[in-house]
Amino acid sequence: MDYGLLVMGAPYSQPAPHSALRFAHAVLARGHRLVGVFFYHDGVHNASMLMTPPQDELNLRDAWKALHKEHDVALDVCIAAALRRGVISQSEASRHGHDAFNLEAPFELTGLGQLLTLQQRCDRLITFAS
Amino acid sequence: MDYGLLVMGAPYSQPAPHSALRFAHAVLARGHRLVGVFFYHDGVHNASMLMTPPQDELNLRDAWKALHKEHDVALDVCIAAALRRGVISQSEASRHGHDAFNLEAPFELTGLGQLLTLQQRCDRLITFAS
Amino acid sequence: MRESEDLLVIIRHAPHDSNWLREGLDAALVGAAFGQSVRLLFMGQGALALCREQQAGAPGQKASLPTIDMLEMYDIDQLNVPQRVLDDLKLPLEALVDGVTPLSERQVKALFSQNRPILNF
Amino acid sequence: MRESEDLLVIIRHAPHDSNWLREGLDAALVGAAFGQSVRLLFMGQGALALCREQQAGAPGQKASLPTIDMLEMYDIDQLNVPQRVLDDLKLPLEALVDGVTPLSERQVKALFSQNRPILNF
Amino acid sequence: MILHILTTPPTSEVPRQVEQAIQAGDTLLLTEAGVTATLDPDLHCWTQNDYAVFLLEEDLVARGLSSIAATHGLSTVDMDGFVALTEQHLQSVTWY
Amino acid sequence: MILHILTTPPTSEVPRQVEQAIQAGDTLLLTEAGVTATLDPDLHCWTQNDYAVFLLEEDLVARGLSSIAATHGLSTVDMDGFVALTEQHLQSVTWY
Repeated sequence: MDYGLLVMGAPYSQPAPHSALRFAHAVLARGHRLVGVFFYHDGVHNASMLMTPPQDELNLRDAWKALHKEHDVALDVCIAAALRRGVISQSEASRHGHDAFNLEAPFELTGLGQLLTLQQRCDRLITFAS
Repeated sequence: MDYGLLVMGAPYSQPAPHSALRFAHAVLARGHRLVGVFFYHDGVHNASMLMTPPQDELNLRDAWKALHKEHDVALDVCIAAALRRGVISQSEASRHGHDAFNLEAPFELTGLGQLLTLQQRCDRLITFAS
Repeated sequence: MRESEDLLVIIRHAPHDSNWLREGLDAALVGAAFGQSVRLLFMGQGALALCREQQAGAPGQKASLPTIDMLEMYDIDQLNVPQRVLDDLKLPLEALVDGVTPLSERQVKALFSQNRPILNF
Repeated sequence: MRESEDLLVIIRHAPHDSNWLREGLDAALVGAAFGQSVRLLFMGQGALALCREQQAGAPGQKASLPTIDMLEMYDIDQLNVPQRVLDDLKLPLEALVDGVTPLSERQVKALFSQNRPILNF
Repeated sequence: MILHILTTPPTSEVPRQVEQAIQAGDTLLLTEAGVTATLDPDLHCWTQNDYAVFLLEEDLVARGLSSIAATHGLSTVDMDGFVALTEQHLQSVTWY
Repeated sequence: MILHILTTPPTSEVPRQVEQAIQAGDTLLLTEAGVTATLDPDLHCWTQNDYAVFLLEEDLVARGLSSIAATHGLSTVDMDGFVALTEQHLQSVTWY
């Protein structure tokens, strides 16, 4: 089956992304396709390049990135939710006069419509929140 | 009296920093001194330079910065809480191999000991959380 | 892809307490803009989003009532709230905006259909 | 500056559900490292931090039990939990780590003194 | 005397924690989502006589609940009054 | 049939919302903080017969509650079983 995930919790502060990552691997292990992960609400923090957990802890962003690399999973981040929370790509940063940015490929800033598209095109959309 | 504030919520996602900012102005209006604000837990996001709310909304970081400028309020951010959440100064960023950073003066990354010092030296420590 | 009924968006968070309410309403509006028929169900604290006298909040917190008022322009005219939620919160229907339909327990359960896409905020 | 009793750190969040537990324990440890006498009170879901069989969580979630075990090294030997919390949660004392002292309602209230610095997590 | 600041609604588990901590002579200030206690005059905090209870007016207005608070005759303070309460109490605890 | 995924403890207001939505034939999966329902075998979800209830084993183990779940004879699924449940249900709703 085709699966999509909606992730709405921040790494380390909320269990949602950790559960979602575990679920993602189980979905793939059962032979399904994981089409994409949509990050909304506080979930946008999963995309931050500046996330710097202690060395003995998993870097969640790197874990999502590996999932993209190995299984071609799209990593879409809601642009409106991300910008107000300080998660921003290079092009948006320069558009808004910031010198720095903290989101880059394979994460992509997209509109909320992408979530509805993911829900429509997947057989299953599973939400991980808070 | 000397006041200190402990802020443990993220802007836009949680009401705590908005309430804290309102309270801070009321403290000053009543003739008290606001010694410092300590940002802990998700409150560290208040310090992000990359926060980009819609133009018709207040930028919380700029509001804290103005409070520092006008009333000499120290803005201390717990370093351990900040780093795992992707809020990082230039010197810490280069130490951890990041090309970018999103925290700069007047916000300062400090240890948690600073919170206990603030609690000890102020007549009142008021917490705004979640 | 599967045959689907209208999109059910559930709102369970009150104004000003978080960004859940606003981001939930945004999802409903985008669904409508994408041509989906959207039905809104307000549960728990979410029913407070319908209070007609609510205002803007602390500095930096925008009012959400204008968004509620805007829903009709997007053809989202199904604002449902379980009667039990109004009873639990002791929230009088007169305190809410116009056009809210209270639902019986049976009607609430009927909204949860496996063929209906659901987003829960 | 005011004369103060020992620092009361209240823990109200369970392991793995957030970073509140860890960041609350960190505050207790730093207080102790600063020479303050620290007393820990576990309320609500926070009592689950004391479960002796807990493990590490999902990828990226560290176990917090090692920190609980470390408290004694910092002379934090007052691990208090209201008896009422254990009753509410139906959490048997045998399921908890050693050294936990259940408190009566009166004992809990007595901890809240205006001269005691308090941090509530 | 301690000032207890409660920021969560009556349906959350947090008010139960406050009940365990609050003592005669303390003060309870309801802020943020805590002001929704306004809707139910039968709640323990309104029927007891051990401690004073106030609602933060700004948060009440933001949530559209001030006329209901007035109908029920509940006491409010504005942000200036919140600061005054912190002046009067050596210690405060925020419950969230 | 819908798979309801509940992530909050019995003391939160969210299980009450689930009760309003869940129907005979649905399935309830308790994950994250939701697994603390293990402690109280008198909860409605354990005493009703309208829908099946499972606990996510990984979250139970993480919180040190698996021996209590075993004592109470409660059903668990592992992460693979969680995926299997989503295969069997066209629709899922996460309550948080």
